[in-house]
Amino acid sequence: MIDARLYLLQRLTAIAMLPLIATHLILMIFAINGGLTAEEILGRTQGSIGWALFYGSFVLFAAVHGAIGFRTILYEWFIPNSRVCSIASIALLITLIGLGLRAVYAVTL
Amino acid sequence: MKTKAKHLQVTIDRFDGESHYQTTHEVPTRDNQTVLDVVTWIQQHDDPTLSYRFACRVGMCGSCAMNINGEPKWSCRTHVNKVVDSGLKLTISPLRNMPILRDLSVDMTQFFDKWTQAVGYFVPTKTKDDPLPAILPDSRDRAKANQSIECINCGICYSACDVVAANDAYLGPAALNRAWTLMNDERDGGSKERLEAVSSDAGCHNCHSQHGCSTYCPNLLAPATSIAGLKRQTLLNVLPWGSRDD
Amino acid sequence: MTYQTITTDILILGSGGAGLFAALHAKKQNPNLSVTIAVKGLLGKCGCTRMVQGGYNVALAPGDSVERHFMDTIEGGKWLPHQEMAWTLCKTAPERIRELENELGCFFDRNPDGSIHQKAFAGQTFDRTVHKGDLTGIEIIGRLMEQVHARGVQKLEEHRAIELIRSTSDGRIAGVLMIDMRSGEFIVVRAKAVLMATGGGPTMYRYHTPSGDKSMDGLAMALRAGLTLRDMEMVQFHPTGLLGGEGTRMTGTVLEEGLRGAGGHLLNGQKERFMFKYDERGERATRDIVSRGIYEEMRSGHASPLGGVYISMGHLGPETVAKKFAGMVKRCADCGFDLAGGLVEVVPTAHYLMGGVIVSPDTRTEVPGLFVAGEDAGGAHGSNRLGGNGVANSTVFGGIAGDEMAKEVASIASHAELDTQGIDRAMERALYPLSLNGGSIHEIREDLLNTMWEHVGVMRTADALQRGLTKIRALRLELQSTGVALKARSFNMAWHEWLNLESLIETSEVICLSAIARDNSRGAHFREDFPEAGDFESSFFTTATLANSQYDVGRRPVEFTRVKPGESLLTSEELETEGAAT
Amino acid sequence: MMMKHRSHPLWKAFVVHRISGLALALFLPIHFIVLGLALEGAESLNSALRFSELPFVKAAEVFLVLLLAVHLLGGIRILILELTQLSWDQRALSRSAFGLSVAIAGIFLWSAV
Ligand SMILES: Cc1cc2nc3c(=O)[nH]c(=O)nc-3n(C[C@H](O)[C@H](O)[C@H](O)COP(=O)(O)OP(=O)(O)OC[C@H]3O[C@@H](n4cnc5c(N)ncnc54)[C@H](O)[C@@H]3O)c2cc1C
Ligand code: HEM
Ligand code: SF4
Ligand code: F3S
Ligand code: FES
Repeated sequence: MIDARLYLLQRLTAIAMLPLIATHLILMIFAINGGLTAEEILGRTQGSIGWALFYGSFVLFAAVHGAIGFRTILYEWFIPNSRVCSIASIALLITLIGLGLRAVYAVTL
Repeated sequence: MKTKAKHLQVTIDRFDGESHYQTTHEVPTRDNQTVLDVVTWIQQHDDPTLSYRFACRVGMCGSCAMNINGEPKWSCRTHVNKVVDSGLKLTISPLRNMPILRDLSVDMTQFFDKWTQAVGYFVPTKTKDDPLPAILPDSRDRAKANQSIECINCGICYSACDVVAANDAYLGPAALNRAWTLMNDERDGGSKERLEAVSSDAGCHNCHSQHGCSTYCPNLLAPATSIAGLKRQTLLNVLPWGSRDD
Repeated sequence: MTYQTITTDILILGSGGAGLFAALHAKKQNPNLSVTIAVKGLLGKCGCTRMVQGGYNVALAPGDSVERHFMDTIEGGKWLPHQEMAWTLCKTAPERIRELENELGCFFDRNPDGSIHQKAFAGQTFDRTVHKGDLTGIEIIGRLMEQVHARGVQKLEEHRAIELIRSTSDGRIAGVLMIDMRSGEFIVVRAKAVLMATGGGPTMYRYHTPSGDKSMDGLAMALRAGLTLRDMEMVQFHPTGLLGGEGTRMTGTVLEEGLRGAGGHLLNGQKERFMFKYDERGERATRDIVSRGIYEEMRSGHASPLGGVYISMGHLGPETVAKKFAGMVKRCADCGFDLAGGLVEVVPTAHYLMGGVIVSPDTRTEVPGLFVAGEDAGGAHGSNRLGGNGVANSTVFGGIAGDEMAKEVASIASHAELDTQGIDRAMERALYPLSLNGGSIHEIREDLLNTMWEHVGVMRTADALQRGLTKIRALRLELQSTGVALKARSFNMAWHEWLNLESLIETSEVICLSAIARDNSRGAHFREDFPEAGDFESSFFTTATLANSQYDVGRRPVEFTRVKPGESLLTSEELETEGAAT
Repeated sequence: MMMKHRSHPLWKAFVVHRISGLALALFLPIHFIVLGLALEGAESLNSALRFSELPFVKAAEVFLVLLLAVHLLGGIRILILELTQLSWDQRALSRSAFGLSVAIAGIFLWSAV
């Protein structure tokens, strides 16, 4: 099912996400203190190229990482057919990238 | 003594070539009694149609493994006292992940085919005309290879692994463990083919570190650790700056 | 009756050290040959080679020599070994070890300086036993097996050979009849050359070490095919088999020799040490002497509760023992015994059959095209096998057989004609128990095992042997009138148990007759009524053949082709240095 | 069939890692849609965020943080096994990873109310 290349990609994206998610988690804990408003979120992020890159790369990594993982799970637990699984995971990949980049665009630009 | 003889309540998952069913048996207990002794007693005294496999009876040949109360174990070295509770109940079924031939005998063909597929055999760099190589017993590679070497091909790890269950092609812990042993063997010349084999889409990267293999290996080997080693080695092989894992 | 036919160039029976080595050598000589291995269990997962613990004797270290190994073998065998066989064994062993290590990847233990480690094994003048921890056999068979799997050898697993089929015209081997134990169907494998390497296996004793698949089928087939066996009275007992009581397959399995070597004590039922009564070396005396010592204690009413003696290691410090003999201690613990600190009951246990088919040193037999190697072949060990000479024997001669068979089939244009009547008779014989009403085969087995143990065991007398013989013959009749209740042929363990017993009874009779024929005591064979070894110069070995449903037992003089009793191949200086490797 | 071969801690750790990863992968699109609402102006994002003030949505969020933490820390455990030569006890690691994740989710809960 998984070969060295896909594996490498999945592990690399996991490593790349480590600081991103850690930051995100911490941010959420502090930002959420007392509730979130759109203004707060947008005030922090809008117009910042830094945050655009931060969340943009996060989206790409998460999409690739998640899609590969999804493909494996689909194969092992639901449909043991690599073609079907690949197609489904590519669909997930595209959805995640599409919606994700749109969200990044929305909150940062 | 005789009047109050205790009996084990044994349930066995059976397969007669066509249908699956269960049989139950009452087996007299003895002080010294392994699960292999229990199935032997049943076959000899209660139900001659029962089929099982053994050879060495001391944990060396790896032919007698079966699921005992749901866990894969070697039957010849599993004392009944260690697996039954006060209810004296014992459930026995064949190993998982291998086609059942009859009752407790499974077909290990694929298991060994994968062994070969993983290049789980030595590729020589010397011949019998060369002197025996001097190898320091404490050298790093030697010690590492030694850790994973004492495998009896019993298939217990293979049977404990849910990835094998889910993915027919997966080479499985035993073959990969052997591949890793050979990767650390400085005398071997097959690492290129072997790395390729274990990097394929049937290879080591399918392992999700479930650790069923290391949990159940009767020889206390750790295939999970070996497979992790292979994963590292294959990455170093793919990465431009990588070479040898040390 | 029908059978399926398979055709191959070379057929090998058995997948121990001999069988697997033969396959690899034959394939190496000519990769295009079709080589088939038929085996009673799974390939490489049955037989005794896998169970080798001690290791492999080979003269490698400075100070040791082929001559020294040879002299130890001859003297250990009390001048009975076939000297050319023994010489071939000792001379080829170094090459085999290099092959195992360099070509097949065996991972033998090393000394701190990187050279190969060789340990001491009783009865030898030099530390020459190569090993991998105490699991040498697993290492050897594991490596051989994976090579065989990788080399395109045809496999017939769970196929039991039941008859050697010779051509009616020229007596050449034509093939082997076997039962596919899974389907229960008959199969004839036609071959231009056949190697029989089914590993003997004296499992007809109440206490025995060999694997459960071994039941002397090979030697029983050899007798029926008209071959001559030798040294059949020579059954080696290992002094310390585990005693677990009735009804457990643990009983009889080996507790390793090293325990005694390391200073383990043997205690009788009164918990007293006794071995010094029998030998000044105490527990460290050779296998035969310790076995007899234990037997004597048991017989004179000093037995432990289960009827043996105790081995005690605790005085060496339980932690030390647990560390030094980790495998053994774990094995005992798994089965409920505390070897490191407690007392474990032991008993002498039938371990190895020195006797076997008469072959030449190139493994050929009287039947053209039929080769025999490993424990099935007699001669190399004479009256006693040195610890560590067993795997050496099976791998050395297995390899030779592979080479010889590859050469042989190159010159053979077509397969020999099958003796179809012979096949029919053999199938009829095999099916016979299924035609009778079912009875208790199990009891017959128990009877046989007890008879052999009591009358043809560690210590023998003419009377006891005679009683044993009568009993064995009665058991043969009893077996012939006891059938197998389960009639379905597929996966019928009861049927195969019957067939096992048949082979065991036939060969037991031969062992008994040969023991009667030897009126002296040599090595493993001890006659209380003839305790002396007899004159070495006029040493003879016993022979046995089957003719007209009768066993003919005879004697032939040993030929001292390399060294005569009283002489040695070693110089007097060499003789003085009892050697240890570094 | 008896499934006792799955009763050891590292098998459970595997399932937890898998379920958390899967849940994250399936939740992410929703998360992105919510954030994408910013495109329609701060108001609609606000209304979505107000929705997230509901207690059960809050609970779900805490759960998500738990998932993220579990997956992250479990992932680190796996990366340690696979990419390093540290032979740390995997059972102990997985126990600590789980404990730490619960703590993180707790802190998040505490800061959210
Ligand atoms: C517990 C134990 C420990 C030992 N330790 C040592 C040691 O330390 N050093 C040493 O040198 N020797 C040792 N020996 C002896 C050594 O194992 C044997 O001498 C040697 O391995 C025999 O090899 P083989 O190839 O002839 O037979 P085996 O390895 O016994 O193989 C025989 C094969 O023939 C098959 N077979 C049997 N009947 C049939 C049939 N009818 N049809 C088809 N196949 C059949 C069997 O299934 C098996 O595969 C030990 C033996 C035992 C039992
Ligand atoms: C830094 C953060 C993360 C790390 C360290 C991480 C690590 C890992 C690792 C090591 C695996 C492989 C597990 C295996 O093969 O057994 C994995 C699998 C997976 N991850 Fe992540 N991951 C992270 C974030 C994410 C995110 C954000 C998602 C959601 C999209 C995700 C979804 C998945 C999925 C679906 C799998 C497959 C699980 C399986 O096959 O069992 N991961 N992760
Ligand atoms: S690794 Fe362990 S469990 Fe797996 S086959 Fe080898 S001995 Fe058996
Ligand atoms: S059980 Fe299977 S998933 Fe990996 S760690 Fe062992 S091979
Ligand atoms: S019978 Fe050989 S391992 Fe159990």
